[in-house]
Amino acid sequence: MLKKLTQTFRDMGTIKTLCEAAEQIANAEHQPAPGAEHFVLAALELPDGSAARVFRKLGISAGAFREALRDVHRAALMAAGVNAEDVAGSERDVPPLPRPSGPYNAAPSGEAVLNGLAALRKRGVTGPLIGAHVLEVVSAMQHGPSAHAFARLGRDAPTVMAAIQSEMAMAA
Amino acid sequence: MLKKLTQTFRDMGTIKTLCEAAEQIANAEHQPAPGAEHFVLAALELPDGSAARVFRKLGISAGAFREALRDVHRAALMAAGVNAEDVAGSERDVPPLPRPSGPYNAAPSGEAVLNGLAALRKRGVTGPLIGAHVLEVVSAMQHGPSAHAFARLGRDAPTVMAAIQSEMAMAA
Amino acid sequence: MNETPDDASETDNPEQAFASVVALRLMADRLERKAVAEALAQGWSWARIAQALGVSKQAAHKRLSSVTPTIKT
Amino acid sequence: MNETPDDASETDNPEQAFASVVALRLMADRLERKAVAEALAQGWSWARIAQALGVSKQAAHKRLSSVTPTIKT
Repeated sequence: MLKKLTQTFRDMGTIKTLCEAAEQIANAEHQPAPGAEHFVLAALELPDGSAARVFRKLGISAGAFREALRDVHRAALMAAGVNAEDVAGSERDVPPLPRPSGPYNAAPSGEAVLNGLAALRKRGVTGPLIGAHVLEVVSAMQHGPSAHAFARLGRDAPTVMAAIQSEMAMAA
Repeated sequence: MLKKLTQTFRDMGTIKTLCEAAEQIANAEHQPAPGAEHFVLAALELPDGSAARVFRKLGISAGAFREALRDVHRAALMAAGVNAEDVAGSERDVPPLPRPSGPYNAAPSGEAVLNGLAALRKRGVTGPLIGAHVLEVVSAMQHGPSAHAFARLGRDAPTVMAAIQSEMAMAA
Repeated sequence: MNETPDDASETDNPEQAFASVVALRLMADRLERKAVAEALAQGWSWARIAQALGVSKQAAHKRLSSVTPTIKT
Repeated sequence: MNETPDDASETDNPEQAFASVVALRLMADRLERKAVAEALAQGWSWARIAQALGVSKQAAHKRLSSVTPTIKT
């Protein structure tokens, strides 16, 4: 019981770090609430280092993933018929969002990440919450910016999942 | 008292006709809630004929105003960098909105029209509610699609207001 | 006292910029209904549609459940 | 089992179409904040900003009141 409680407390600290980082990353992209892709970038910064190791296994960097997310956004605008100049212009000199206040608010895909992390425990995953868990939950999402960014970087879902499983096996 | 009540009842019928027409017109443009511009188009169909007479004085038709609204939308997209082909494509084969149900719901600019009509009574305007009143309220709005559509048709706000006042004087 | 919407560069003309914002949102709403019709025709579930739109399944269903699948001709 | 987003025409590819919808909305949000900053710099009231955006003054203020006027350089 004490062990479970300690576990929960340790996870709470990790979750808090993760959520706050995801929010900051989303805000920097002018999105008020973090989505799954911002949780991926936040997971890469967690001190346990497991998400960063998965990315190294995949041969991609956090910066490349971040840039791929931007490219996905730009490509989606251009597919809708917006010319490149106006796409670029829309990203320049955007007034920053206010510092978050009030209750924590994730975008629906971000909420899905948090629910997915809670579900890992129910599926019997033990040990502390680590960044690779976040990648595991997000890589199971078929749609959304993260799937597009991985695809854009030439890493399909099975490849990403294999790298995550390999890291998990090493950690266990 | 009876007269005032009759007046209110008669207005209620006009308001109902106006609101339902505005909603249908908005829905046909794939907008769930009618804005001020849809109330203008609805006013032109009211049986009192006053709004239609204002448009004749201005030398414009309901069809021309409707087309000007579409042109305003298209020009705004093109100003944002969307190419003409994708602008046109976005209007084709859009699945229709469902038949409205539940409480009546106007867009904020449509609500402003309804509030403006109520305010006319407070300002001492008597007689039945007529289509020209709708034009009067909307033409006082500096911004929004209606102002842009009138400008696009080469009718500036003072010109529109003068035509409305002239119709009002004839009706009084 | 209306300003004409087309008389200045986009960045300096809030009138034009606001009109573009409104128009982009309407365009997005229309494309969304078209995409849902096509997705349903291809057998997508509402859970997939919601995930692709980054909204909750409830929100997607509430806003878009009136859309029927595109009929292929 | 992800489909690649760019492998079919826009109309037949819901994946791409949904991504465009999401991107257009984000673009609109960004342009909106830029336009508000410029409008405030030009002395627009919140009532005018709300009218130009077709939203209520309360909604405009709630969503956008953190924007400060563009500083002219």
